[in-house]
Amino acid sequence: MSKSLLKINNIEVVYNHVILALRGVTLDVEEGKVVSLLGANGSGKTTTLKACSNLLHAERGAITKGTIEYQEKDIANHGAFNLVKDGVAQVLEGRHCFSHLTVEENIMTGSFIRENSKEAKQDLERVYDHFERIRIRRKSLAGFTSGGEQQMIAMGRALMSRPKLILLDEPSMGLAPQLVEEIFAIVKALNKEGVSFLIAEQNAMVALKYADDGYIIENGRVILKGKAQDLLDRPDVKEMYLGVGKEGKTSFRDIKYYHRRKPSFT
Amino acid sequence: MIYRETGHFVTNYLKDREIFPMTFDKVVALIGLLWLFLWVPTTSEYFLSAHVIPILAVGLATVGLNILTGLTGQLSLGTAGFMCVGAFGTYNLMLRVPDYLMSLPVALLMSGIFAGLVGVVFGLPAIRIKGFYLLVSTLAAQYFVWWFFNSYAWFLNYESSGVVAIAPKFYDYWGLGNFLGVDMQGYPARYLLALVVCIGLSYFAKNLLRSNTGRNFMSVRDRDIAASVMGISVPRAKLLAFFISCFYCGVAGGIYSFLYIGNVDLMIYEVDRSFTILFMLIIGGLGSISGSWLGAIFVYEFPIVFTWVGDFIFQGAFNTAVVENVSNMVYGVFIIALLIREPGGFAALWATTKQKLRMWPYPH
Amino acid sequence: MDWVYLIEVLVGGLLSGVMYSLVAIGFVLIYKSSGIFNFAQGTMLLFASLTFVKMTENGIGFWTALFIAAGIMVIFGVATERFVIRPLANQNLLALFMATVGLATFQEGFSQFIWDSDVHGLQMNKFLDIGLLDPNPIFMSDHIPWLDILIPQFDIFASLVAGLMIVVLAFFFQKTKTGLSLRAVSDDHMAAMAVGIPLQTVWAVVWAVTGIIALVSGLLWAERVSVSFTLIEAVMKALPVILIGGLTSIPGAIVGGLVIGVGEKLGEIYLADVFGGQGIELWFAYFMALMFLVVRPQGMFGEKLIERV
Amino acid sequence: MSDILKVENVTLQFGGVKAITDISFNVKEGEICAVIGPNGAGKSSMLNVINGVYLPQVGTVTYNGVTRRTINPRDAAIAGMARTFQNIALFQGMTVLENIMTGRNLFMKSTWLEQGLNIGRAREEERSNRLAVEKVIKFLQIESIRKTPVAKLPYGLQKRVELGRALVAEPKILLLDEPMAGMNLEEKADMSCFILEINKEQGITTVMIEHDMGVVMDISDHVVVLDYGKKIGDGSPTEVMANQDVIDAYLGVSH
Amino acid sequence: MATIPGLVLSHNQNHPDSVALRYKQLGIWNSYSWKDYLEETSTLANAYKSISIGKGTVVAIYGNNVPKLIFSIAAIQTLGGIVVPVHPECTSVELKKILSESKTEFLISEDQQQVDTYLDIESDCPVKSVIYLDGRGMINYKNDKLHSYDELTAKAKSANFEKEIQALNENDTAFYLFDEHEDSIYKVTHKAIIDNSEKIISLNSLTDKDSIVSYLPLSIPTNLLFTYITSLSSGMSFNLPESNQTIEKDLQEIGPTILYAPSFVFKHIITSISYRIESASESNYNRYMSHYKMLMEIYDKEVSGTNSFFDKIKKTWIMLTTFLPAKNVFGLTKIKHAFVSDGVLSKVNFDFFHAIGVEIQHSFGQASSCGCISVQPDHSVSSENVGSVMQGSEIKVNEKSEVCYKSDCSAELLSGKSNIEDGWVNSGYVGKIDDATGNLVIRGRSEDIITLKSGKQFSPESIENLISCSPFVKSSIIVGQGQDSISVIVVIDPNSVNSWADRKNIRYTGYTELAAKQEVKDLIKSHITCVNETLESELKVKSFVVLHRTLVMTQGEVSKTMEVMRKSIETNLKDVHSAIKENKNDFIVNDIDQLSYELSINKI
Repeated sequence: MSKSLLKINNIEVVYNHVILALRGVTLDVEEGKVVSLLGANGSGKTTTLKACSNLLHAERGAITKGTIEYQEKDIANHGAFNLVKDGVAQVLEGRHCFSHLTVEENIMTGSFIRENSKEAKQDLERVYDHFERIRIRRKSLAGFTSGGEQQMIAMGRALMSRPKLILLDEPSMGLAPQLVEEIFAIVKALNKEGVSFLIAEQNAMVALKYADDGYIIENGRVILKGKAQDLLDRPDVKEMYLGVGKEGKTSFRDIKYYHRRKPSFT
Repeated sequence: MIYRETGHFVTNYLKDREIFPMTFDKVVALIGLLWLFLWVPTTSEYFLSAHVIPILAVGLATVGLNILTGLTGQLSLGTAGFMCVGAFGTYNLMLRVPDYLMSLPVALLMSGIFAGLVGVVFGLPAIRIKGFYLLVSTLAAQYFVWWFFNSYAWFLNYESSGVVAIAPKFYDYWGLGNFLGVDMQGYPARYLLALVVCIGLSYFAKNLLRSNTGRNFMSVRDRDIAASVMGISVPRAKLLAFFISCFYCGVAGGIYSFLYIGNVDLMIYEVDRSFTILFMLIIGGLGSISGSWLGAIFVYEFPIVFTWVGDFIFQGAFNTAVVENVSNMVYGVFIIALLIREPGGFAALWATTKQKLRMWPYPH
Repeated sequence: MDWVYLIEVLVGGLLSGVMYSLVAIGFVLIYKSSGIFNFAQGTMLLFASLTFVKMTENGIGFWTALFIAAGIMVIFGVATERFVIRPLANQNLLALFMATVGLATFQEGFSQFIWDSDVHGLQMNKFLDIGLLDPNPIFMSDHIPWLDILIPQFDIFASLVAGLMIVVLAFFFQKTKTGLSLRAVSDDHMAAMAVGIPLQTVWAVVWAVTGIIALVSGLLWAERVSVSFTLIEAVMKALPVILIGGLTSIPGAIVGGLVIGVGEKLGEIYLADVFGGQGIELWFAYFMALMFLVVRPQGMFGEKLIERV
Repeated sequence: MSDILKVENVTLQFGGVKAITDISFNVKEGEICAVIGPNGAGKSSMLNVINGVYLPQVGTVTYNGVTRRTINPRDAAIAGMARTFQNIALFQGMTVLENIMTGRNLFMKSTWLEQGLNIGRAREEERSNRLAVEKVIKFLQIESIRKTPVAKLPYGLQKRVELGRALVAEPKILLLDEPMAGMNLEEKADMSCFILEINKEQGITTVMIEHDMGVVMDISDHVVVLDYGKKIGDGSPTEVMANQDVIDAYLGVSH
Repeated sequence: MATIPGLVLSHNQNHPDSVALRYKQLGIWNSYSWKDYLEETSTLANAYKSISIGKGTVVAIYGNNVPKLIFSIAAIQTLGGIVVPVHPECTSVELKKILSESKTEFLISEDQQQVDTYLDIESDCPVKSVIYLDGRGMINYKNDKLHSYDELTAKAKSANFEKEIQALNENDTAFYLFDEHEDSIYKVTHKAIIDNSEKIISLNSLTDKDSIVSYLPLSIPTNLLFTYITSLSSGMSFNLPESNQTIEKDLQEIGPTILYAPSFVFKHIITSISYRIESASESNYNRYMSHYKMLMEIYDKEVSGTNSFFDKIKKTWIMLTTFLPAKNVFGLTKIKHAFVSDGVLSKVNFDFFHAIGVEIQHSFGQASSCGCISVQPDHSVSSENVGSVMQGSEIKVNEKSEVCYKSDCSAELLSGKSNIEDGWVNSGYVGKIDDATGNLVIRGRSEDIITLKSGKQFSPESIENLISCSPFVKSSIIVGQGQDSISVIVVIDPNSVNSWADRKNIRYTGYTELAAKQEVKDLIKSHITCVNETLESELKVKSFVVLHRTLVMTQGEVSKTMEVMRKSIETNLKDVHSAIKENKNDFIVNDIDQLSYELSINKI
């Protein structure tokens, strides 16, 4: 078993002192692995990632129980800045590019924590090598780039801090199916270079295809974990997350409205 | 835990939207209401005049501001200006309309309507301008109104000192005082008038809040585009909010000048007062009528109690300026602390407490 | 209409507009970086200049006093970030606004508590031997024969200081790493944090810088009006300026200040009679801003909001 | 069946950037029309043009036989258009019940004075409209959360509440902006059921933006494909799936 | 006249305006007075008459408790028809059995779910007509037999059926009741079931001022007796919740004075209390726990009559600050009688409910005894027995220690092997009669009796009850047939164990991993060890398995009242059973979801 990079122990997260977003999430990312975290919107994927990268408090959230360890150090109150320094970079859901900065300035903000500016130049080249699409747009304002390009900018920006672990939130969101494949291919390539990934995704099919391990989260609780391939093979996962029923795919037209109605007290 | 909800069920939709759905609450509210009237003989004129009546006045203005800012989301710093319109309106109505046609309660309501109309004029830009930018409009109202009454001496009946005392005959109420044998200029009578107006208007505001108008206001506050897509006329909602809110402020101004101070003085309607009332609103909690009253009581009483306690402890070892400065400091820190702890103000604190008691002893 | 007189009015307006701009810049910096509408700007002016004046009154030299006052303002800014802004981060805008009003109340009490509530005069020419601080105005006709107008020397001085400050700020924010991070922060807080920009540090820097701006503008204002409670009202003067300029734009704050400055002067001369009353400057700036915003609701340089739904 | 909605040559720009270029399509009365395409293709903008949130520079929208270039959102609502939003636009400060009640605002005729005094017509309207709202609540099976503030609800339920708010206005046409985005399969299944029922049993024409091709194929009668603000496909689901342009621009080879 | 329509008629004469039925719909509680009740049933009867439902016609009422179905019962019986209540969640196999055996001619179903289940088996047991209340989702259904209720009743006019009702014979069959455990159907006459309810009413002095909430389907025989029939006999209000998701809230709103529930509902309350308090803040948790301890100590003293005045004050204080609010949260404030029908609550839970003033009364009965043969009186303090036999009945224990009874309120089997031996009805349960008190003690079902290798016989249910009393255990299954010792399969309760694990800061993902945690096993182990102390040496549990999932109703692993169904469990989880038999330590289960799980057997 390879070394554990990130270890989330049973965390509970509450927003605004009231809204319970996570009620017990436990998760491991081993070094050099791609881990997918699957679930619907609002199930707690983003919250889990933000808890890891110490961005929760910016949304008035707080970890009320449990711990998060990165390289065997408790990082629950480490500060986002120090985390980036230690090699955890997050790519936010919806990319969050600095729209008034140019593409290159955007990527350079990722090197903020670095002292050596020469290295930063080299890294910039490396980023462009991975994301050829954005090299040609380096001088344009990030606000005017397309969704796929923004995703690449955001990922490139994260790469600039030379991270060991990238927390990637919903990379496929709103992208055409073929662009999604392209993004994930880059993830795989980066992974070969030794970067570990924790990816939050709704698109279970793609996410599991490219991942080593998978976790399924529902209502703020991890309900299933396993090797990605095992999860893909599980009939219940197939039915619930991949939309493939026992007798092939079930048509949405044939679904009955009462199918989820629960009998009393169960 | 005092909530005994078991066995409380509603059998029609109107019961479901009652202000006090529980019988227990109804009884408490009723007793409270009666006490507000029956308590008068047991208190002193001083207490009524220095504490209760001014709180009623500023509280009413807070409720008014709540309709505009809390409910409709239109930030306003013109409250004192609109109160000023109310005060001057009342004065001029009483002064210039023949006595047999005019009486203080009528003048209060009519000047409220004046203030409302002024509010609508200054609310017009709100159709285009949003958020902090709207401060410009309400502050313009504040300064313009103030300047206007300052510049045109007619409104002050050419009183050179800038302050006019209110003639005793204004408290005549068509001779009601003589008829009942009560001194209508006395503070108990003033208190009762203010109280009736405040209760009535609070009830009106509460009704608005839980009706279609209130929901329209809130939808404009929360998501104006969605509101317009639902078919709500956003400009109309905003202007209506300005009218109602400024109506309240106008009445409050009338009460402040006529029932509390006893003269019409421009100096008390400066922009500082707008801030004070905004404080009352924020501390009380946006969107809650009872919160507005709590906020008004707190903000009004805080410096008084602070000074009183300071005097009591230090026996006047410090001069008033020092006490006032320290009071300001403590007050500022308190506000920041409250906003950090509970940005929803007293109303939110009360709501969480109530919810906790309801589920007691369980957390949820 | 005498066009020379008009020029005099215009120049006078521009120069006094600079004073508004100065206060407005502090406002904009904070709003841009953290979305906070900082009402405490006025009391910061009071606190800074009062601190300075009390020190000079107690015999501390000009530069030393200036340096210490700046230091105190930096500490004050950092403390504000730590104890007020940070715990309130991402709270709704109104709550943040009210917190700064609370901060203003505190500061008002605090500065008058540790110093005093008296009115102090500030005469900088006692300390600085610069010709421009001469209270006498310049007769422009001495230099340009056909331009027969009067310009207060101090206003020129103030403009120069303001210009200098703007240049320094522009350099600071455009060319330094901190500047890049500030721009990143003002674009997107969350993303800035995610790439490791220490948000709190940036905020602290902004509040500290604002403190220094408050000191400089406080001294300039104080020179004109005196150091007293009335300084707080500078904030009410700056309000229409930033709203015209468009909350997030420093150029907007500058241009807005000039526009208001000129407009006010013109209004005073040409409109006061129409309204038959004195003191229309009380509300005239607001009316100008209002008219302007009705046409362009996002302010002069503010970004047009396309609401994504 | 006749066309209830005709979009003709609509072009929409934001400060020089073209969001929609010369798009035309028709929606037949009683059908479910799906609009698909990658993010930034102009789908939401299209809906916004239809119900007047955005004003197009060129082109007309014919709804119910009336042709205009621009319409005010409120007039659109009065004419029977209701919609939901991509990023839930519920009124966060209100409960589920209040949110859905706002959908009935066009049915409330009493004045604010009556409402403030809580008399007569105002009371009766609160009662009768609540009844209409309750029927929708029952339809969407959200009885257990009617008094919950919407901000506290999970995402899937918020989407459902938003649908309820649109539905309670008794619209002729329902514009749904990504009603199933970010839902798990169960939630999608629920939502598909509701949409189908609304369409088939209540006969409300539905225009829906959706990403999930599975859902689109299964429940829609008609698909319009947009890419970079242009229409690249229009037809029945099977036709569109076979369209080479659509495959190249959107679906890719892997699907 | 003791017929069900007759009762409606007499209530209409005695107190026409008092509330007969209250139901929550569209957010508010609506009610029917007895007058309305009669009106509704008469109109309905007229409608049903038009589709030729008449004397002896068998009509299935298939759905949750909604007013239209409730009225249908009396309406059909007015016409002399026989009603078969069917559980809304029943499987198609069950439905087929019920419909074919009872020769049902009409099916009145609630909505699409029921219609779909029927359509699955239509070819096997066709009925004449299916009437559905809610046509939602069925717009495209093309089946001539399907008729909407509204369509049927639209034309129906009210008619006076007084004569017909009075002409009804009380000895006619009113219901066909399906017994899930026995898989057989019983004929129940009007007289039998009404008399039985009268006994309960007089024994507990229930009046028409009481109210009861019926949240379980009437297809459960005990539920039918305790809620529907009892409310009809006594004239109390019969309250129906809005939906299955809102039961707890609706229960609180109504605040009933009578509660009927199978034991699993009380267990649910206990679990609910447990997981709620587990997630409370530390100080609240500790205070609650200490109050709980004090309460139970005082209760023990109360039972033995040694409570001092000080204890009374203390109890008042504890009740005021903790348990009265707690009762309010669960809507139990006004409960005077709480009947438990199947099995008994464990002592701990029984005592707890009594201590907070919810008077639990155990009862015993099945379809064959019209729902009840014995019931505990008010203020009973023993958790073990199910009370003494009701008036007019006799009870004995035969040589196989099976409980047999004679009753004037018993039901006949519709078909199949008779369960009557020498005039005594065999209940199919083993038990004993306490000599001292004459109370009946039920051990369990006779077919479940386990014989150990040593020849020792015992009923697993009594031990299962003890083990399941922990809030952390959802259910348990004793295994031991032909073995040296007893083992138990434990199903942990997800909610309370989750809260507990969160409190203890235990890492886990999902139910399966939680169930496999050593800490959870230790928790269960300590609980079983406690239970063992109360058991005789041969019956001590020697090993246990924590199951990797919960039991599923749709797979028939638990009954509609959440009792374990051994046969299906044995087939579905045969790997677990064989592993226990073979005394393995770790083993693999190939489960019905086609996945395999590793489980282990833990020794005690």
